[in-house]
Amino acid sequence: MSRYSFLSLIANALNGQTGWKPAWRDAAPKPTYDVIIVGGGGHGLATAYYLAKEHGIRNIAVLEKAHVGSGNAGRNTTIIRSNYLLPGNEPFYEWSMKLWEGLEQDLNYNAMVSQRGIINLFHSDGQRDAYARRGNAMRLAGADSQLLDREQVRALAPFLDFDNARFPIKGGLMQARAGTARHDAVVWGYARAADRLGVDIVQNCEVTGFIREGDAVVGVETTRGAIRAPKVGLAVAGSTSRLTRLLDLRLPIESHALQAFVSEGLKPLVPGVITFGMGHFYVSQSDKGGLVFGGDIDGYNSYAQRGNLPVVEDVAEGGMAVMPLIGRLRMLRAWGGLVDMSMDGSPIIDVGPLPGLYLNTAWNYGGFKATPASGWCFAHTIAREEAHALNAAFRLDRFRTGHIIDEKGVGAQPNLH
Amino acid sequence: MSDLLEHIAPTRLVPEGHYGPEGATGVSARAANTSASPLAAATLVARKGATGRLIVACAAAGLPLADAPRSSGGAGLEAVGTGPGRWLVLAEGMSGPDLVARLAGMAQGLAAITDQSDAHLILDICGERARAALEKGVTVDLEPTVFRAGDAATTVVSHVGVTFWQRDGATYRFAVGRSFAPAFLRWLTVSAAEFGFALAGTGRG
Amino acid sequence: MTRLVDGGLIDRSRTLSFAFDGKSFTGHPGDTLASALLANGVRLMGRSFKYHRPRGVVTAGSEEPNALVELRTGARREPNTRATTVELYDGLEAASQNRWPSLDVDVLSVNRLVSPFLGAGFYYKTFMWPAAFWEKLYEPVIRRAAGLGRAPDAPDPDTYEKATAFCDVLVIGSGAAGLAAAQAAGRSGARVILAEEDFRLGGRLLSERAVIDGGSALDFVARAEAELSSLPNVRLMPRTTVFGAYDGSEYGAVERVGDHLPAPLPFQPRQRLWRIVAKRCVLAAGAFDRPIVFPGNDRPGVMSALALATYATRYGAGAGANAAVFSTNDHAVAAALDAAEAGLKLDAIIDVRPALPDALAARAKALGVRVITEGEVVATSGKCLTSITVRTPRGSETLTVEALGVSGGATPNLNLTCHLGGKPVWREDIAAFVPGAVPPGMAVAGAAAGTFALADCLAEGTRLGASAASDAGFAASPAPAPQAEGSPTGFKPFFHVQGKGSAFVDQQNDVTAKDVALAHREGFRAVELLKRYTTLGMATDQGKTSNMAGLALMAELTGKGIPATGTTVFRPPYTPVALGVLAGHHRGIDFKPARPTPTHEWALAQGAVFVETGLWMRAAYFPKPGEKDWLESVNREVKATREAVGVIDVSTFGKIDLQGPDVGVLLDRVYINMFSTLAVGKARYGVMLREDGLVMDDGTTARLADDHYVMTTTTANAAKVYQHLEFCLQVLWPELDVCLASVSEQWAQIAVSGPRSREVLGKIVDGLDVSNAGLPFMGVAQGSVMGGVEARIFRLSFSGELGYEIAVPARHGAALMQALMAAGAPFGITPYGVEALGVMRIEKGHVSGSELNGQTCARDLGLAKMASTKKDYIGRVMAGRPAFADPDRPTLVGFKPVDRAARLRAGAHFLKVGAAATTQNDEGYMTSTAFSPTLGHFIGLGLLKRGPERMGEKVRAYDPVRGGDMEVEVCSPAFIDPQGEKQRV
Amino acid sequence: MRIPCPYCGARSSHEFAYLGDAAPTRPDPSAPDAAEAFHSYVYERDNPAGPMDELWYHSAGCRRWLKVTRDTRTHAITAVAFAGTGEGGR
Repeated sequence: MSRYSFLSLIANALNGQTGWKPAWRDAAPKPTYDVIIVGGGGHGLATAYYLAKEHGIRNIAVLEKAHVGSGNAGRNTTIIRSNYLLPGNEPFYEWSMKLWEGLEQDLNYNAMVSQRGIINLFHSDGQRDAYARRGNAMRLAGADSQLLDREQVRALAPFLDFDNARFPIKGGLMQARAGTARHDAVVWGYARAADRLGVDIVQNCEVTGFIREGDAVVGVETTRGAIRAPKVGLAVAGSTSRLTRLLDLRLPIESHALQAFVSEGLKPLVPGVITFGMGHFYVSQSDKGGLVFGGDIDGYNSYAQRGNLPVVEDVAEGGMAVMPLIGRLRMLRAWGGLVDMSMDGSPIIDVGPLPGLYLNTAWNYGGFKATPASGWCFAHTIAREEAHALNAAFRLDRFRTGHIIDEKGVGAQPNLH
Repeated sequence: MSDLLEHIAPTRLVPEGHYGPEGATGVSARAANTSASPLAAATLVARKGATGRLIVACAAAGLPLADAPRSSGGAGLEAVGTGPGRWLVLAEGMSGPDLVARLAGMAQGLAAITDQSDAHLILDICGERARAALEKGVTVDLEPTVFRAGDAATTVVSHVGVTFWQRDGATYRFAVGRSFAPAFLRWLTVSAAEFGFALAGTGRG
Repeated sequence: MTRLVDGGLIDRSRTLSFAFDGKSFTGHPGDTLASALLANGVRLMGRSFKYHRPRGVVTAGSEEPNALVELRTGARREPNTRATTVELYDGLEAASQNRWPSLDVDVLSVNRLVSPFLGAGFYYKTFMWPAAFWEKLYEPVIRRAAGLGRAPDAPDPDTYEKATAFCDVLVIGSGAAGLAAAQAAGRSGARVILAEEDFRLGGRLLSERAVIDGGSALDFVARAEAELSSLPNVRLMPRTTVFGAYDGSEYGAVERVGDHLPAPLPFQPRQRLWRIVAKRCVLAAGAFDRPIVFPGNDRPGVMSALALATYATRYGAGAGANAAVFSTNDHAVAAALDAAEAGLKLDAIIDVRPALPDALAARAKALGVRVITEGEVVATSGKCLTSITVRTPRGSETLTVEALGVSGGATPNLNLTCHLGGKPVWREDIAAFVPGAVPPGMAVAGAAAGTFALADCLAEGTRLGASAASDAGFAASPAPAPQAEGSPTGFKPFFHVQGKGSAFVDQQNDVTAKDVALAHREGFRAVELLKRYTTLGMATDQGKTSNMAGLALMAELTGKGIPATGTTVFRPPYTPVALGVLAGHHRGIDFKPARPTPTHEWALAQGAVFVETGLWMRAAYFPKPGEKDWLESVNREVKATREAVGVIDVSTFGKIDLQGPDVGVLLDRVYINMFSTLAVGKARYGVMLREDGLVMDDGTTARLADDHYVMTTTTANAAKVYQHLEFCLQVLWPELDVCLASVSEQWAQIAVSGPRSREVLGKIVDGLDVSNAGLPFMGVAQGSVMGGVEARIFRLSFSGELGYEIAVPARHGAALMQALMAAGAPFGITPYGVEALGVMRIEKGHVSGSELNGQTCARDLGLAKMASTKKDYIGRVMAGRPAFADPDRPTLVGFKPVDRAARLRAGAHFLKVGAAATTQNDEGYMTSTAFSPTLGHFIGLGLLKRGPERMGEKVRAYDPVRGGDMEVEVCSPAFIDPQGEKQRV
Repeated sequence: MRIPCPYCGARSSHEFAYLGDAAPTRPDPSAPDAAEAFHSYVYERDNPAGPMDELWYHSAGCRRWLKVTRDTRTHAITAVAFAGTGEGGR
């Protein structure tokens, strides 16, 4: 399979685009692999890619129930950022940011990483100090952050409501390196790159059970037959509990619906990403011109991949409160993701809890930005049988020991994170 | 936001007056517990397992209670069900402590009674278009065949928690938390203005 | 001008003026912007997204992908508005979009010259060399070229409302099936809402020459409308689009109240959001005319055949001086002939089938319309259409026409049936997807269900309307359905003309048949991948005009057939919805309620500066003339309080009344310390945990009587704590006999603090003993003040000074404040705000919201010693986890700047002096800071690793985001009066 | 989504606060295995795809905690009762 290059582009322009081959093979499953990754979303494909690239393990199957990227990888608001607060999180997300920054060259695929910045607005002295705490924590981890005052925010986003607001804007925490990436392209880029390294991407292959030897997991039953491997990694987001149930495991996660929205296409309006500090609203603008926005999760357990009207209204109210010129712009599409909310709002990347099993879950509503580092760390964890320092805090037993990573401080209630 | 409210501070009650097109008054509202005419209020909460006995005791004392979202009157009191074994009781021409004492006499130790005479703005809303205005915020079915005289609801209207009940065919009485009353009146004013809205009892602007 | 001589549902007696791209035109009431433009001979209405190709209107409905305009100007500019749904009004101004410098001459149309490069997925393969160029050069250029219309320049000046309606039967769509359903349900007495997207009821009946019950279709519509209007149980809602079906039989709809006017009427909103709760729903949303993909199919002048007919019959507008129709089905042929009868110059019908039914052939002949059978349009020409090339087995020919109506058959409009996860199913006999599983309570009638013949639509509507009413509990009398003559419904499945040249599948997004082939070639074959890779179906029409053809083309390529290839799932909204209407009243200052304290007006009169505290508005400080900044005011307030006496409204605290024999037991279980042993007439500070062992809230709780306590919570957690207590009482321990009542609104509470506070209090109480013996520290007195106002007096202190909190019924709050001010005047009593309150509590080392942030346990805050070991309480077990006892956990201490002139800032992180600034070396952070006028320098509270062991140590307070980096000294968090003597005097 | 409150009648879900799975019950804090039992109670969830008993609090209505049986795949509600007592009132 050829690399994408000037030459290949010109050649195909001249031949009516007839020279392209499938971006990745539609592989049929083999009976055994060295590693099985369940889940053909961004995290699963990235894991396979880094296992192959960084750890030399190439006999890998990525098993996907439908087609690649058919879950949350294609149902998010495409934001990438590393503006986390707690020491368990921030170095991991900053590593993800660094991987994003080199992703296109690494994958030979344009994932449209666009570092146009994120601004978290604050509206009180207390919020300012909390964001200062966060901004300083980011600097400690080597990330960039700036605390903007009201006038600096106004210079960047003059369309915000500075005059008639219920909660006046006092400033914002900005991460200039944050931004967005084209979510589907991330999936396709990893799929294509993993495929080039020999990874089998098996689509329309649903895992229906696990093959056990004693305690150990040694393979999976699928709709396309049994597949064995000494290592089985799960990267299936909101479907995690459905699989771990087959192993009699109860995890500290709940599946919830998260809605997101896009407006009709517009000429450039919003620079980067803006989040409202007193309501549930954040917004960016896609390369195609649509305002991509979202808010809070619907707030109850759900596997339905859809939400309800009160949350739509809540998001619109937040939007109108902070950006009242959007009143006549229209919401074009809404979608619902099936997110794996955890009890402390932070992820799990860990060995176990059974021999041969590896967990990558609990991404809450923030899995997209984590995609590269999640894959990178999960690959390390699978290959070396132990967590990398970057994901050392994301262990499953933290709930037992009390080393919880609760950015919001709301406690063991997933719908509040 | 609306031009109607532009010059009214969001922390103040919308002043009494006429809002909307001249000449029309499709909706009227009047604050019922003004400083001039106080209205005592108290919550009556049945003690554990005592709801049935409390209802019997109060009925015997002249106040029928329904363990349902209904209002009922008797002995000069007006009781509204707000939850299982819970009522909001109103009394005209009585002080809060007097009402509490009165209810304590009736309840005979079967209930906790708490003075709430200062906790609410009590607002009577009526008029030919009252329902049309209210449906812009009330998410309970107000159709007269469904929500009948005496029916009550505790719900949220335009982000404000309220208890309201239909006193008779024409009037809805709303109890709105004191600090939320300005926000409630702002919503009501913009919602009723298209029909012509007469507001009374909230003081001059 | 292509206005037809007569006819149409327009009021020719009145003329409306409007402007498009600055040019003036006229139309009539009843016109849409699109029909008026066509009637004025304007065919070029827009430019496509990617190649900026010239485009004309292709539909007459809300599914329009091409004729998008910027409607109105300035703050009311509405980008991407479909000209097909805009009712014409006098003075309307619209502009084309996504073109420069003009619609006619668009520089970016050069994009189509490089279109060989710009195939589907082109972006993903390029712009990577050199790496830095993507963001600096390529992306900004792409962004500027992309997008459609421009957002308005200013906040939306119009208002919006949100309303809720309830009904037994919601009928969506008012065509033949919808009207029949509404009649049947309405006659039963059921509450019916009939929602119609258009500004007129009737649907397709407004455009067709059908005979119903022996009269014209228009007569039927008029009679039905009259009857429904007369029924008190029926609500007709024209200009109302049901955009979403949600759980619990809730439907979202938008009523366009004022969009047909230059501006909304006074006191009326622009639009109104309806949440419609319907026991049953009959969806009668009709069908879309299915496009055929053929080379040159995007030229202005090429449109849906039914749209072509609608413009002629309903609007009296010719889409061109002459027209032809390219069809696969009887319905389109009949509609075209209707248009010809209405005066459209219809030159030819080109049908892919070998013959038309006799009746249609005869009508065509009578109207002088040429019929070309087995014909396919294989090419078009002209910037706006001038001619088409037709291929038949008998040869090719070119026809000179200005308009071409195209119909590939009907695609049922089943969008809403999918919103709760239902998947459409393929019906081979009509070659269309029809509703599969539908939302609970919904039935689908008419063309939306794949029922196309008029008589069948009427019958089905009647039947489903009646059964919906009867399911909702109403006896629907079995009235006969309206009768209509049979209409031919013959068709041939046909999606795609093979041929050279760009054949567009998604017109707005410029996705061609070649792009679909490329997606197939590269493996993007699943429908969802096809969509995402090519952007097919992602335009503002949400795929209504493109999905079916795209699917058919992919099915051709895979050879799997359409049902096996799949369908895309429709999600809300059915058509795009303005964000303003979804927000309604809640914007600007009305975004959330603003809660005033009982003394708000008084504070305002004192010149207070207010601050948002959650929903509350609280006085932050009370500036005096001559004070140069807030700090000077706050310093004065603190000093006055510490040296004499100050007052503050603390009514915002949550207050909960607890009565019953088991209150003490409950409190022992929710607080870490004991309350059952609290004496009557005493108050105690308590800390409550979440079950995970972290601190949830704190506050004082007083015992008023043996079985009566009153609890205070923090302002922020008032509702949360009440909910928590109800959880304890209803779920955890339902055996406990405790009654709760929130009294937060009932009581105004004012704190009076400072060494002179007792003297001030003494002047307003009605004979209460407030001496140190009569009302000791943490004592509670009940009585009256100000000559008969009921009061509760708590001797508490947040400031550390001698202090009291006086609670009176809320209506007396302002009077109490005034009485205190008057009584305190001789002592220089000073009102203070939350800023000074914050300073004083930091001086005392009391924790507050910045420390109670949900991430701290009692031990972190130095409160562990309060925890009782004699009982269980919520959070006790989990607080025993190893991490909570880790001596390295950051723990509360105080801080002073080593350079006493330096300013401390909350949010700074602590590092050992000399340690590198890394996450590994992070030792905690500053939670709260204040300038202490008492000490004359800044002070801070913070959480520091092993803090209490490090008294006197200097650490680095690292605050790069504010340019701060200084040494601070660790000290006790109690900066003043550490033994708490002042509050006990 | 509308929740049929046994006291108030059917109301929009936005009047309610959600807690989650109603199955876990607070363990005996004095039991020898209390630490492990509380870990399970506070953190571990079945998270079923299908019918689930869950706790909702009618915060804007009657302030009762409800046990709602709801299918997490379809959001269909099949049963509602007051939590705790199982009976109709206090």
